[in-house]
Amino acid sequence: MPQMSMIEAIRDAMDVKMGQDDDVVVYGEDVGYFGGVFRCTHGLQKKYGKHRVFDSPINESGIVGTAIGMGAYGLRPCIEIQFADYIYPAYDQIVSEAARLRYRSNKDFTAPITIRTPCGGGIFGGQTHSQSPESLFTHVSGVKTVIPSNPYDAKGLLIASIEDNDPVIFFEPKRLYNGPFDGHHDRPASNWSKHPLGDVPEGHYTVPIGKASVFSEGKDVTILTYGTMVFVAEAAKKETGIDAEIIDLRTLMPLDVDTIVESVKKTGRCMVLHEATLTSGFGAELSAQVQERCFYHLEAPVVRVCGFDTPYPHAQEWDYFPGPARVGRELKAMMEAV
Amino acid sequence: MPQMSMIEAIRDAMDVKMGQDDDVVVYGEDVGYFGGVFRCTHGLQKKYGKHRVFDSPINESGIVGTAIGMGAYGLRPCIEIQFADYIYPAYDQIVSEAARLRYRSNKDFTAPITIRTPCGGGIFGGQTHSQSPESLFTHVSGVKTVIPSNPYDAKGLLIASIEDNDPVIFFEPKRLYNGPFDGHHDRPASNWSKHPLGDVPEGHYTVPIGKASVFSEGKDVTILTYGTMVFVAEAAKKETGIDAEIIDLRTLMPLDVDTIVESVKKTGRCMVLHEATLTSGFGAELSAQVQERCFYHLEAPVVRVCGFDTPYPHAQEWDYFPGPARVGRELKAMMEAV
Amino acid sequence: AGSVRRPEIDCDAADMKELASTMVRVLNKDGEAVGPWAEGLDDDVLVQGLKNMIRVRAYDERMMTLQRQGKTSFYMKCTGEEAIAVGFRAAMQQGDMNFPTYRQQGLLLSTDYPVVDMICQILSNSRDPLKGRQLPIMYSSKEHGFFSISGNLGTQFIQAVGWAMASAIKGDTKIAAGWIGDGSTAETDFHAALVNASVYKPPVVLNIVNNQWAISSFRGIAGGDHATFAERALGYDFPALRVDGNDFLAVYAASKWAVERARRGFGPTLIEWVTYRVAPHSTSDDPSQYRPKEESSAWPLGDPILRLKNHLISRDLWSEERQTQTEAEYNDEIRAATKEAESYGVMGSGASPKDMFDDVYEVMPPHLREQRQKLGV
Amino acid sequence: AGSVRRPEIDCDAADMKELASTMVRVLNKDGEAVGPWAEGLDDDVLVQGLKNMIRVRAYDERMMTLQRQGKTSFYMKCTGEEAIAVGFRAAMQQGDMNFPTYRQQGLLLSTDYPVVDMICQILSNSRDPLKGRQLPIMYSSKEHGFFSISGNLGTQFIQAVGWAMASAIKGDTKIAAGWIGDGSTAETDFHAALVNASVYKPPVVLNIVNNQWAISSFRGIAGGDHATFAERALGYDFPALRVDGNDFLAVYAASKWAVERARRGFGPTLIEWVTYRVAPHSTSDDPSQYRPKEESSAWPLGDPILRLKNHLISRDLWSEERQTQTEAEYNDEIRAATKEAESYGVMGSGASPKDMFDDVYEVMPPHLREQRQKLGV
Amino acid sequence: KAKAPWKPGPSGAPRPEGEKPIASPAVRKRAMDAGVKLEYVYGTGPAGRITHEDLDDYISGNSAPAGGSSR
Ligand SMILES: Cc1ncc(C[n+]2csc(CCOP(=O)(O)OP(=O)(O)O)c2C)c(N)n1
Ligand SMILES: Cc1ncc(C[n+]2csc(CCOP(=O)(O)OP(=O)(O)O)c2C)c(N)n1
Ligand SMILES: [Mg+2]
Ligand SMILES: [Mg+2]
Ligand SMILES: [Mg+2]
Repeated sequence: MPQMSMIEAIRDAMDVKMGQDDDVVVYGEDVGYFGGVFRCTHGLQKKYGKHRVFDSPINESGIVGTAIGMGAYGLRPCIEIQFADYIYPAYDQIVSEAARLRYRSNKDFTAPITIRTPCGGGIFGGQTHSQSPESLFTHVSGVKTVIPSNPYDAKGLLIASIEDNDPVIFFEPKRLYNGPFDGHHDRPASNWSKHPLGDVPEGHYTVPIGKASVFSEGKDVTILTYGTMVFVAEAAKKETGIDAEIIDLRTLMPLDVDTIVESVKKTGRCMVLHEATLTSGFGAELSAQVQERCFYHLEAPVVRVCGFDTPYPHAQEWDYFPGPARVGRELKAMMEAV
Repeated sequence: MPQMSMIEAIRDAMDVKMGQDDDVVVYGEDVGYFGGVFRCTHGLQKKYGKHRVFDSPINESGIVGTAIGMGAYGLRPCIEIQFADYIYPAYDQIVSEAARLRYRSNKDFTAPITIRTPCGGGIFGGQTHSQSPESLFTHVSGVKTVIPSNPYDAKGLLIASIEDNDPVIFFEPKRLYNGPFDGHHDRPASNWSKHPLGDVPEGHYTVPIGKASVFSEGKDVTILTYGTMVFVAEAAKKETGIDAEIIDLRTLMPLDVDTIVESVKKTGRCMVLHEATLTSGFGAELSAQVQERCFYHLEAPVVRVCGFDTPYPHAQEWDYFPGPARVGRELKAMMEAV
Repeated sequence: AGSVRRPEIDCDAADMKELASTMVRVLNKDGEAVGPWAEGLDDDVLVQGLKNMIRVRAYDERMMTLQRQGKTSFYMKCTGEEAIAVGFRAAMQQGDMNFPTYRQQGLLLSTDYPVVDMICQILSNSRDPLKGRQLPIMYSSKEHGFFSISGNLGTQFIQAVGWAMASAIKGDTKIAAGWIGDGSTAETDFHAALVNASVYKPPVVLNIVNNQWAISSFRGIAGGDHATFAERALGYDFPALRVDGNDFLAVYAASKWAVERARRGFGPTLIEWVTYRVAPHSTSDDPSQYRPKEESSAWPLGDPILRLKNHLISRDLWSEERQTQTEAEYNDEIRAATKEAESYGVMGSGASPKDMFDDVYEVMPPHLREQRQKLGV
Repeated sequence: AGSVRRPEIDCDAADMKELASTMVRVLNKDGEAVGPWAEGLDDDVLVQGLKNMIRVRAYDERMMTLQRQGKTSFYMKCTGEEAIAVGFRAAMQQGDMNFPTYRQQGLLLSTDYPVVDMICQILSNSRDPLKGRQLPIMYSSKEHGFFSISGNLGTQFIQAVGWAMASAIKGDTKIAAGWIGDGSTAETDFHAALVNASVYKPPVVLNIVNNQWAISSFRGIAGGDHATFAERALGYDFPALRVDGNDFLAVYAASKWAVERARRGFGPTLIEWVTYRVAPHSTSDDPSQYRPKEESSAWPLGDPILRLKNHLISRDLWSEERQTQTEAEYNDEIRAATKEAESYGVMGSGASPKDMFDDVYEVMPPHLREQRQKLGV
Repeated sequence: KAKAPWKPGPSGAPRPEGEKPIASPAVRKRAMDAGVKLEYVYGTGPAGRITHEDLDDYISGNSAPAGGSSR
């Protein structure tokens, strides 16, 4: 099986879908000739032509707005917002238009668009190249929110997103583009070519939207997480020796409640882990749901380990980032709770 | 003491501040000559002149963007977004600019602006005149979020917001503009002139940002709520006879954790009640915090009663709205939980 | 009237800049059709246009009555602006797509879209094609080339550009039309539309309906006092026309030009339709608070129905009797349709809470199923 | 050069439209200053301008070295564009405010802002005036008329308009200057700025630095291939100038005109500075992937430093020796400053985690205090 | 003073052998403060949940005895 980085897997997903379906078009800032600042669309314009893969003006509202129009026409745009930090100018088009279109028109019109965007920190990008705004979308009825943590899922989920008839916000944890990252920024980076999840089948396959995966089984505590933090959780598990069950949510909306509930009822403890700012982050929703659904099984409070309620600072990036040390400390503390 | 509607109290707050401080300016769509579609700025242009109270182009991003520039110059703009549903075009200016300015410039520049905007349903306004997007702001580090439920608080909080040196999003529950609303839309509307909270002192006073108020004491269950739902909670309390302690949060960010914790520790039960869409609504944050801080005092799961995860429908408005019947049902159910 | 030249259909934007500053007008003071834009206008289209305008006005009046009777919460009239939507629609073909604002009911009323359905939407009743989910007047009909109206201003101008890009990508000949009000040109998505139209040159006509007012704000608050709105296109390398929107012949002629230009692959056109909002902004509005009463009764630019009627009568294509008769016919049609529509309920009665949960997504996700079940519907 | 007229300072926008399409240039091929824009330029300003440009270039080169040495993660050069920021700053006064992009280091380097502080910001060290919170090069100095740079493109164009509105509201004579790149004119806030500038006519100069590229996208992707960016103002009733941004004399002359116009209350001006991005977009960029190498080595429009130098030498205001000496002086200055700055730490060393929690709000709210305490800092 | 394990009774659904006790955090806290291990407490609530009354019964010795004859 071919070994791919997440960048290659994402590119391959678009390649597969463009090959299968003439209605799939790909565009965004620097996406066409250059192939994207992270190279995710490299080579696609050459292969599919300038009509199907092209550069956009620096106008995020226009990127999404045109995609909605194209979707209404019958295309399936897969568009890129260069950084998730720059999705806000398009927020109105996403919230007021893409998300509402099917509902308000009683299915007369739909917006089957996929919005790819790199998220998360860990590349020393400062406040405006590091954000994780996923909870700003999970609150919006009508959009789906997906965030893969590895090449295999990335390809399968991206194909599923493009095929999905609802708008999907597809977050790509940029720290994982080239390799899994355990949160130890001071150690040598590793590479997807040496990881089993870098095995990516050729051709078409999907990973279903709305299904979490049990990344690592365990019985002491459930860690609900996604994206970059999956590997940080794994590192903390190893370092503390606490037998955590790590659930990679993969899709935040719709959420795979069954997998979560089953695990928490088994372990009786739950940590919610994400890189985004704590307050009103998606962890709040997870914590609320866990206590609603598993209340009588909880042996300790659901703990949230998250980014701090500050902008993502540049020099203090690794203080902000919830790394394995912080996660490990919290894990230990919650195991001591009785 | 003068009796004021919420509209009058809000207007009076601006009047008081404009009279005291030449740096306060007021503008927005239809705000100047006409005095606002809800008449909140009626008469201010006449009193303070076109340079301090004026009409804006229909460009929400520009309304906030110019306010940030004015704030950097040294003014204190108090601006209006005609409906909270139309704040999204300004979302980037709020999130990326107003919220970050003090931090990223190490206090060299600040954005002491107040953004007033009517929120909530109950006026048969359909999907785009009914939204409650507060949790999209509580996730944003650097802005404060305020939402009064009555004329007294509205005036005191608006004055405090204008005086605050940080950007404040000031939500005005439009269903309460003219009178308290218990959620029974089929009964005659009542009027602030007959309500003690319609007693509004003349001149300057503030209600502190960051302090909740215990709207109604009780010992069986704590209801955390704000805005329109305060009176719905009160109605459900009366109708069920359940001795609920109703906390009007008034400020969502920063949150008055102490008042919440004290109450929940006393009652052992907690309902979170808001009109906004459930998933990733501010109720998620409240629920998460309550179980983090009061876990061992909880006799039953924290329950969220919220708007459904759909757009705000027009004809089904009163099915969507979490009225006293639904709140009452949930209250009874949670009192039965053991 | 008649003084503005009519450029070739493939004229370079750079070679017709003055058309953004002048005004295309066909009917002169005596109701005669003059000048280059008067050529090649089909008489049948003009007569049908008059009828459609009469129909629109009958509809507006009737819906106002419904609102006054408390049978709907909300309505918005287009009085005085009828020529624009009706005339533009006459230049379009089946398959083309409009991205309208709330004041373009004329687009739909110029087609065979069932007027009963329109009224049912306004009444949010059991036959409302949008199941009560949308504010009255926010129609949607893909089949009739009428994109779902949004409550958010400006957003759809760029969507029209995207739809047209899609048509071009697929090698299709369908065109899109974007619609926006003078006040809403200030919205940032107006710029998104112009930039993308400039870069990709898709087959789209971008219509600005300049009715001088945006609720209480005069056009100057959108920057349209000394510059024209059509001039906004000058920096974007595609042509603009400025047209008397109360002159049906001018509307139809300019629409034909721009639609044909788009369809033949010569790219976008921006059109500023100069008109006047005679009615209040909506049934929630009271213009006496912000504009002199005389202004609207003076009816700047004249009543488009009267102007077309006089022209057609002067050419013996119409008569006072046909006018009276047509008005009566449409009044009857709309009255009957209203009666039928009311039989399915008024003011939201008949809308089902169950419908509230459908179509948020294509397939209802578990959390919505759970919420619906809990509500017991 | 010299062929474009210089309108009166209060010229009506409508009467100078062609200046949006032509190009103001003062230096001819022989390095002589010609035409109406050449008049009244102070020789001292020109000499100081040359020095400042040399300083900027020395700074850029040195910072690139720092980045290559791994002492900072990121840098952005303005090579070839030095004349614009330096020339514009020369026309401003103390108290005026710039809302710059990341390629306007020349604005700050033309003032007495301590260069050591600039470098400390780039190194995110213990003396970083922004406490390590911002990406390198995102300086801020209120005192020096340099608004905090944002990573989000376009947002500050409208803020500049707001600042200028405030100045007008207070009856002040200070002016604001907005800055934006050619690619970023596509952002919707560009339109917000133009609309608000049009409506309120505040004292602001809106600068578009058209360096032909936006990362990998040629200006055409922003709609600037057939129309000029200056022409964007034509629909907004305020004047635009299009200027050779590599001609320091033209830059200074045009800046003076627009700044004076604003200060005297005649309202905003849009200026398109035509230049060329010689350098890669940033240290994270590799332009060989998207543009021919020859293009940048051909240095379209010429090296602004060389052009000004030759002009000054031809007028005996400068010499090759002074050039060499000045280059050496600034290299020394910057080298020494760098050395000092490095002594406070490199690549974020010296930044304190405690500073992460401060200044999110004026007063730290309880939840942040709690978070900080939990982190133990 | 540990008591013998509980045995399912008629009022609560059976809690399988070896599965963790279920109880509200408030009950857990009381049990903890009283030094009672919930594993040994019989639950009469929904799905065998341990209620405050169950805990009272356990502490006062009224609950099902070891070996579990009927209550
Ligand atoms: C984004 C947004 N902002 C504000 C409003 C409120 N609003 C509704 S209509 C209107 C005026 C629009 O004026 P114009 O564009 O001239 O259209 P007209 O009503 O004259 O047809 C306003 C401000 C809105 N619907 N959406
Ligand atoms: C809102 C937003 N979208 C995208 C980006 C990513 N980005 C940074 S610089 C840049 C190119 C800007 O080009 P231009 O405006 O021409 O300025 P130049 O770099 O040429 O000076 C892009 C796309 C951003 N910073 N902000
Ligand atoms: Mg304030
Ligand atoms: Mg209008
Ligand atoms: Mg550029």
